[in-house]
Amino acid sequence: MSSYTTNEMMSVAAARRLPDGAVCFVGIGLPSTAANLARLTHAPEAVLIYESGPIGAKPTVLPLSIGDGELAETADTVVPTSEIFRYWLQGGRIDVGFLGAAQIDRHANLNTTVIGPYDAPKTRLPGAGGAPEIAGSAKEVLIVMRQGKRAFVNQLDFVTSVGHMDGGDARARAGLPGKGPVAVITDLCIMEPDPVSRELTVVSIHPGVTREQIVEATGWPIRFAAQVGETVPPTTTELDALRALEERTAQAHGKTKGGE
Amino acid sequence: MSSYTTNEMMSVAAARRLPDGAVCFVGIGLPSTAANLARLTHAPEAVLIYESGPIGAKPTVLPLSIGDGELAETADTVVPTSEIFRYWLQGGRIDVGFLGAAQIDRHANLNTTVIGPYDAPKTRLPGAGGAPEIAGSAKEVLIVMRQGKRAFVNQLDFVTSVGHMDGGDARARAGLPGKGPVAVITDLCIMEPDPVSRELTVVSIHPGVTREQIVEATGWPIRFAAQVGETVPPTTTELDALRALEERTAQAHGKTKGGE
Amino acid sequence: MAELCSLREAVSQLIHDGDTVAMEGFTHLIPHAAGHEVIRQGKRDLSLVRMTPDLVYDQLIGSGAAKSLRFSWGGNPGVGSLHRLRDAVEKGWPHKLDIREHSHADMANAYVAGASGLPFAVLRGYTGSDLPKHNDHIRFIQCPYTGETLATTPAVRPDVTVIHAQQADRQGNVLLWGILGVQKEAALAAKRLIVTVEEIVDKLEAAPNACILPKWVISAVCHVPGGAFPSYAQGYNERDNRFYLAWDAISRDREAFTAWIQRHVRDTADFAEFRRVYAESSQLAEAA
Amino acid sequence: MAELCSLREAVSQLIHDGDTVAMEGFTHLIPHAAGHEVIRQGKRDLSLVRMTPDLVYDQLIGSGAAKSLRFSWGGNPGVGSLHRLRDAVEKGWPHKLDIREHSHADMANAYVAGASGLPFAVLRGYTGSDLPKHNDHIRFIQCPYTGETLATTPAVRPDVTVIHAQQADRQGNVLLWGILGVQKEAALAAKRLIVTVEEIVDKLEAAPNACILPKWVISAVCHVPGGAFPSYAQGYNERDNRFYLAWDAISRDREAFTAWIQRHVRDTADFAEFRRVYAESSQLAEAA
Repeated sequence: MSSYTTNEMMSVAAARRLPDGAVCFVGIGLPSTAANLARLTHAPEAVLIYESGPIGAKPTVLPLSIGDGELAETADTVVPTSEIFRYWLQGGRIDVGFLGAAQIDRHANLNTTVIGPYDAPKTRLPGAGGAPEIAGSAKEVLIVMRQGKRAFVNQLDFVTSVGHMDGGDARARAGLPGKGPVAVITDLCIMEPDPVSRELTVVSIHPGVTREQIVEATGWPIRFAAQVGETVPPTTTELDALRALEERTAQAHGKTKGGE
Repeated sequence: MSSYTTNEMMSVAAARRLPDGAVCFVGIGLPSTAANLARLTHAPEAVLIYESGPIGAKPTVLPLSIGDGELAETADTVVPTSEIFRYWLQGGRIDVGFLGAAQIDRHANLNTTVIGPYDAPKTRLPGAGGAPEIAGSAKEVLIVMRQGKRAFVNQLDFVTSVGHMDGGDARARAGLPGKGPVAVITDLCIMEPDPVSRELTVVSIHPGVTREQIVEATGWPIRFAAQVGETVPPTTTELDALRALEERTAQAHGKTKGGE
Repeated sequence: MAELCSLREAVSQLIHDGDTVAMEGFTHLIPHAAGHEVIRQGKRDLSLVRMTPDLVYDQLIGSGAAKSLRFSWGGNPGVGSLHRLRDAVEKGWPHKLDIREHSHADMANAYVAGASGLPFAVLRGYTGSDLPKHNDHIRFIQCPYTGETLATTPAVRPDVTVIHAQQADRQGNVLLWGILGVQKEAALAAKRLIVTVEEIVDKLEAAPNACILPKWVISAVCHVPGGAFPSYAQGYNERDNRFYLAWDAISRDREAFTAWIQRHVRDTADFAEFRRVYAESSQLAEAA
Repeated sequence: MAELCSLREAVSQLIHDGDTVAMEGFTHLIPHAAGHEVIRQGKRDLSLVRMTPDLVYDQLIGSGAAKSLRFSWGGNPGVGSLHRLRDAVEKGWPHKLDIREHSHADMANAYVAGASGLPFAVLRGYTGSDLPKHNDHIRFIQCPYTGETLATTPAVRPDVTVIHAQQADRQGNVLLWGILGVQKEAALAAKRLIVTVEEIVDKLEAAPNACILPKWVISAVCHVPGGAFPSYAQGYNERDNRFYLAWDAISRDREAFTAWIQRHVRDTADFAEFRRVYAESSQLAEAA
């Protein structure tokens, strides 16, 4: 029996990837949890930017929406949303874009638009939001999402935001300014793009998870790195910070957690 | 003997053309004097916008520069200069652009760039500033300048900002959004563009000025309207307001008046 | 020039069937009261625009007021899907909804272009995305200096923009603060502008460089305290997160939705009555 | 990340011969102290950019620091001509100055494009003007939707931008207010950013939505009280209009100008010493 949940492992592992002092464009939901956990643990100087306008937000509870008052009140300043996308993201000021998605493929391309055909959708998802340009312009991208066959698919129904396109140097050839996804953190493992093919490759497996579980939860024949490590389990400090954050959040918002 | 100067007549006549409630983009110098005189007399609801950023400036003394603190302190708000040109001028929010110039031609095109050839100038003037786009985008344009042969020329050395281009419907054909210059107010008279040819035509002569003086002070064969009126001399109210304004300004700034 | 009037008058006189309408608000200051009044007055065939259509657009769409939607993210923030939007897109209920889908960066730039009197905006966007394949309004041009390929999008120029703000003075000048979203741009891009406000004050105590909309860009100012509910107005009230959760259940079912709109919007005289009726029904629901 | 250091260090380490440099300020908050330090350190071949080159650029040009100038209005505000700029353009003294002339609307958009990471800006401008005939950087494109012709201009992307602001906190976050000009855009368009400030405070007491430049976009913050003199810093000091008038006489004559620069700038250690020397010489001038 582990003393933490797989979701907790995921949030902690994702948080660890945010360097202290990094300027981070934060998506709502799991990315926001991870980015704030990082800020409350090893990365107190991380600068969190939300697309609604807050720059340098330091929320004490997780925002339920991308425009919670808490974000504005704790920020260094709040600028118009148009400025966020123009001067700060497109202007090349973002070190890390922190994203989630409904679907991902082996090259870390993302779908948040539609399941099924676009014109006759099986499920209509919320849509692009800020993701296409975060994926393009942030210096690098971190992705956090739960792993499963419906999410980690062989073929995306729709490419909303690019990862490494069809792999190799496709991204650079397309003239995209940022490096693209550098890691995908799930509830089972951590993947990184292969340095040459840019195909996602498992580099670290969370404690207690088997290779078979990862294979089973992936819609393509997932590759494992030559050296696969075991993810360091959450430390007490990390776990305490995460649980305190989620408890404060639950008290502030009622039963719900920060969502999409 | 008149009890007012020709410059005072000019400022008063120019001020009268600004309708109450009009949103006015104000050039520094003579236009600023006229616009503020209007605001202090018949047009208390005129909204003065300066290119440095103040919207709704209500200075008690004339600004010496386009960015005097007085403008910011008395404004409804102050926005970035980039916003002034983008959202307010180009966005079509300006009723009246109030301009001066070094040279003007018969179609009210303006030169503020250079006397002589551009690459070997006889006199280098300050340049375009906001004028080309004010002349293009303001719903209408008022021009105020002292009349003389070196200023009212047959051929501009350089077209900085358009009036009615080469006349007729040239402006509309060029796709310019605004109506262009609707009046030129000088120290001698008031001119308006002919409704068809758009050539400047004297419509009102200031008291005590002769047609010969106007002809002599114009570098092209100036036309007079079929009905030429006499400009109403400055009223006591107008003159008192103008003199009080200039006295307050002189006290605040020393000997100098608001310049270019 | 801003006229202080009731929201009923403003919507009646300024929003016409077939108009392009933007009701903006980025989680903060969402003009819910105005959205309800549009439903109450039975406006039809609206071309809706909004970066983040949320509950109020779900209500407009479910009520049959919308012909089309230009947007970049349509969800119930913090909860999940917009069921009325999905039902319209997936099943064409209550009728077909034409959607034109962009990204946030695109929409933000499109509002900036609208406010700037330009017909289009240029952005670094969409490379590798499928969105341009399904939206022929997203196009590409070459930079005349570097030859780089950049995306373009048509400016948003609404017939009417509606926003909610914290304060207006008695002349109709409006002040807003906190999360500003794209409201200023949406306001200045529009032909007509309706602003609902929390409070009318004698004088706006605005900081230098505050976000002010002068009275002469506003068509109507309407005093509607709490008019952003269940969204919030910083300094005045808080977001009602329970409403967003409750909406998920209400909006999942066509009949439940229709009954809710009838009782809470169509059968109420104004937003104040809606708030009373909603308070009663939600107390009953909690007691049950 | 902002380093708090002396202006001498900042100019020495961050401005190199041959750099493209923008020192912005729209009458308000003009970074005169930084301009003097550039002259004092004998920087050469600078490509200067500024909407409204005024006295400080006149001094830089007359001192031979500038190779070229991109601008939209070059004058002594409220007084008349910039004689050093004119002498450089008309007579090539102290050497030829390449000028690239735009309009204010163009330059403002060019800074916005620079801050936005775009290679060019689009504007409704220049129709019928002779400026594009003498500046091949001004070009025209067709709107991909309406076919309208619109002007374009290359983005401004300075190697270094220098601005003066009211306050910084001890971490190096900067706050400015009042007339903002294009300073924020110029700051964010630059590769390196130097900010001189009136005051260093423990905590910025900024209004919501105030104009703040966070420390991580700034290369160096230098405490230079009165560093905008003879321009002004709202809330701290007033514009010295007499200096602008006096400059007209000083700058008309090459020898008078050169002697003035030698005595007031090259022979002084820093801006504080310049202020003392200038106060003495202007008292003598008034007494004479």
